[in-house]
Amino acid sequence: MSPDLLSFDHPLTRLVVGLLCVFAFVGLNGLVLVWVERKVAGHVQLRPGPLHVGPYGLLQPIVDAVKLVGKQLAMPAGADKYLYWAAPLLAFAPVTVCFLPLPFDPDLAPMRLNIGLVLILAFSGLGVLSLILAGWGSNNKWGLLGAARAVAQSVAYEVPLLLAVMSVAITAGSLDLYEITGKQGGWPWQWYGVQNPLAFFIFLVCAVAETNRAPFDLPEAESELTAGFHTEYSGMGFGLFFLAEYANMIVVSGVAAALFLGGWQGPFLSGILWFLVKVYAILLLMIWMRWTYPRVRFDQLLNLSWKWLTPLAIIDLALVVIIKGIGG
Amino acid sequence: MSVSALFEEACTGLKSLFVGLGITGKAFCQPQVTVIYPKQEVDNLSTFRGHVELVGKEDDPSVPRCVACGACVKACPSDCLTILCPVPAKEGEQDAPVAMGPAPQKGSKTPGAVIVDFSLCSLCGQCAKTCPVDSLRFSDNPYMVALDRKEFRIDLMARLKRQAEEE
Amino acid sequence: MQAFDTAQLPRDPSSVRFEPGPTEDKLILSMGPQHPSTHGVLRILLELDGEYIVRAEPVLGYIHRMHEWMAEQKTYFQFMPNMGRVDYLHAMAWNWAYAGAVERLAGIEVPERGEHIRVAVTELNRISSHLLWWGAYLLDLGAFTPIMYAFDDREILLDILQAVTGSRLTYSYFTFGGVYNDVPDDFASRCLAFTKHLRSRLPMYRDLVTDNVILRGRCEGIGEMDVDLARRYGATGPVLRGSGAPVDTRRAEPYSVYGKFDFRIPAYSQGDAMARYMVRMDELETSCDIIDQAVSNLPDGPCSAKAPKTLKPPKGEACYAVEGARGKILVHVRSDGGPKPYRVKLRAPGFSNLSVFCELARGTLLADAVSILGSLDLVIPEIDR
Amino acid sequence: MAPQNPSLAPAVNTVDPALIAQPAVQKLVDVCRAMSIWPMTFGLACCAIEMMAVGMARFDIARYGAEVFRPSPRQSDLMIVAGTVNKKMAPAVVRLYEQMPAPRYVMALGNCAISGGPFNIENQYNVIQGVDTLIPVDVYVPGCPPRPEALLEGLFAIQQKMTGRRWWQVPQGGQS
Repeated sequence: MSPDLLSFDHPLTRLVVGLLCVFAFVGLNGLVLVWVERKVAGHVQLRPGPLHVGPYGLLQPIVDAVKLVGKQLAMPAGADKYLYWAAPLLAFAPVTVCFLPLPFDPDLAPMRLNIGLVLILAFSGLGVLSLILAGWGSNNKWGLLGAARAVAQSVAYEVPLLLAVMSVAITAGSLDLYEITGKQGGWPWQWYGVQNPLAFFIFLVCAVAETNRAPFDLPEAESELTAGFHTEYSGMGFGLFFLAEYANMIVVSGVAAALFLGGWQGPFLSGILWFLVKVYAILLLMIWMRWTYPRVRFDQLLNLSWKWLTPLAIIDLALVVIIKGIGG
Repeated sequence: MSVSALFEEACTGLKSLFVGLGITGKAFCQPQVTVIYPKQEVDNLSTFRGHVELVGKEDDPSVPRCVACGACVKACPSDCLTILCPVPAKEGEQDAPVAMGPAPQKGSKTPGAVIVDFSLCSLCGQCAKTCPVDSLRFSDNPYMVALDRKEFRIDLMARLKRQAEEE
Repeated sequence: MQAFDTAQLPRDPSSVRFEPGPTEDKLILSMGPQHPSTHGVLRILLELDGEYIVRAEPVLGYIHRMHEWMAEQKTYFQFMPNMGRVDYLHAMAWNWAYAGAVERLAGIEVPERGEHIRVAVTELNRISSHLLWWGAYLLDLGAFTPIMYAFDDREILLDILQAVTGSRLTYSYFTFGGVYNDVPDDFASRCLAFTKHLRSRLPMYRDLVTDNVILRGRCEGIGEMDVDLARRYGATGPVLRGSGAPVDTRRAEPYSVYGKFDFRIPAYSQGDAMARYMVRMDELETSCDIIDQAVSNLPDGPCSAKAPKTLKPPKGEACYAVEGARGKILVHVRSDGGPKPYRVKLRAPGFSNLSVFCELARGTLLADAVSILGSLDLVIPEIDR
Repeated sequence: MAPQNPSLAPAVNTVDPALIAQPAVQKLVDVCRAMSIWPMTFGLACCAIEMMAVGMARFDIARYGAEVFRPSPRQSDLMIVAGTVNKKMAPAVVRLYEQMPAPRYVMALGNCAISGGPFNIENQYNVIQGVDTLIPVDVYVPGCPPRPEALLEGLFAIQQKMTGRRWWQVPQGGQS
């Protein structure tokens, strides 16, 4: 073993340490987010939410996690064994990779890539594969319908999402998340989200749809498909899907914060704190939306993407290119 | 539909979404309506009907007013009440142990046992309404739970005695 | 691909009659009896092409509770508590329909105060039913918060009704000749305070839900039904009024003291889920108006006429129709002169309203079927009886 | 009641052996399970409305971590049988119970689920006389329908059954 490998400067070491940190970060944030979600839901609905398990119900997500681990794992008869068990793992694995290029702080870079943005988009696109496998592998009609919805939804929303991201990348002239963040300033008017609100809006809508959150939670639409693609998953199988959903939310919020809200930079005291504050602000917005709106219908969801968001994103992109061309 | 009308519609739609967010956001800041149950309780429990119970006499609260007429048993739609009285002994059987029979029994003016099977009851109040001496009323015992369904056969005489002792 | 072999279907006795269609690649989906949006234990067999519904067929009987049979086993009084359980959301209307039929049969007059109390509690109960429907419908459409707000208001109402009847849900408050017990002194003031409170909440409901673009997208033009179709299936209540016919038993064949009150019968002509939604939202206001009028001049006197302890109505039969929250409730009692009814027939509005569903759901998406089913406002125990 | 036809057979109850059979760990896991009981969305009749009410703002079962009503039996821990079970529904109830992963708990809510309630009259032909003839019931909550607080008490009773102690104080009134 070369001494190089043990030093912190070696990329492989950084990667392993980074991955471990990411796992810890994802787990912790998942737990916190579950608590935040249930608390916000409670307060929106004029009730306290989790309250008695631990102070302010803080232990609630931990208790839930332990319970889920302790549940019997059931596999339905006729399910495809490999696909059935691969799906939850596949849901979780790419998300952790997505965390690596996220620009938490200039000094805190587990993996600094000049194509970080592409990596995130590629791996988050992989997430839908797990939904298909889960829906197909569990030999359940509701699951199958959920999987079919997931595919159509993912395809429809990837397009405007990419276009919105592209407009920012063109403005910044880079695909490196650190560079894009660095091009923005600490003050709100220096953020791309303020300079290009249309792209930010499109990105937010697509982000909600990409993470299958209400009002776009069609693959698991509770009142229509009982639980959609994860109908048959019990115990930790379900828990992993649950965790992956929250991890996905953090990723898209992190990307949104980096691309549109100036990342770690703030008017004062730049650093990771600002990044987390912005991420949590977007997360709160997503949670808030979930507890306000009804669910859209499937064809409306596709119409929204193909008839509104995609053309708008193209127009936005064209404008950005023109302005960039004029400006220099 | 013209493009401008389409955009107008989209704008009203978007506005309605923001209005919705505003309402839930406002609710977020409002005081909660929850009654923190084991610590607090709702203030109108006294009007809630629990299972039926016996009413004691004015002078002796441990003895029910019941005259063992059996009217409530007959009125009950789901046969949840049982009133047992000593059966008057037949000729020549005076020494036999006293048997219990369903009310009414000749010569018996007080019940030997009053049992309600709460798990059959629909809380309709027909028994209380029929009672000629107003010996039945609804209890305020709404938090009953049990690990065995046999526990819902409640001995009302014992309950009355316990209540009388507590007072 | 092979043609679909019917013999491969599980031979569940309850699904035997549902034969799959002639074409292949159709999905037969059994929605229920445990499904979050069938509101209880209704089961709907769906034949799907993709997510489009080719055929829908409700399967009933999962909560058949023998109400009509029980009526023949019990005395007139003893059957009363059953009425609170036929349709637990609008128990008062069923109470009233049965009490009214027996009163008509036995010739019992109800005192004026009793009638006013009956009107007030029935309308309160109607509001609670509509509020619950509103919340549950939005739950079907995926919004979680409105039902909480609806229940907040409903709890106030349940407190009022609990003070009167001692129960929160399955009331057996009516007796032959009036009501079980008189209302407490503060009943009128609490009712008036509640109607005032509800009227102040309605704008919030409108802003949060009715005007919401997503809800409109889910409801407008969904499950369109014209008056003809509604009439052919015998649909009543808000379902019929949502198709444009302002028919309401309270107005069409006024019973009790409804003739004295001034109220509006809301009707919308679009015939879609949104129209049915709007009818119910407007009925909240209508009920508020009626309650205001009923309790603001509550007559003095007895709340109940003296009825004999054992009721033996003369031979004959009688019908009594009441407007329930879901439509026209009709109870038909036939007496053979004995202490028990010879036959009691319950006409449940939900049964007819559900029948329309097969027709409305055909060709729609699965999500629309959920929306249509919700907009019909079904209570399954009432349908199965 | 002896089952009259094969589709009304009682449920099969199997439990996997614990992975770590240490008493201390078991105890901890039990407490965690007790604090995170997810009920199934399974409303049968009248009592289902009170089951909904207990999730609403005034009573808020969420305070005990039990507001996650899962529509899929695979993800739920507690089956609240809220209403009358009749002969047509009985196979479905058994099936749903068997689909729930262990450890699973059943609460019979309301008189109908406990014994058939007001519908359990002589010679009746359709109502199951107590859901405990079909599936093992952990706690019975009587009433027609029970108050939402009674359902919370039922939840506490299940927690007590799982962990051996009552976690919350005993309410002041209503216990006469």
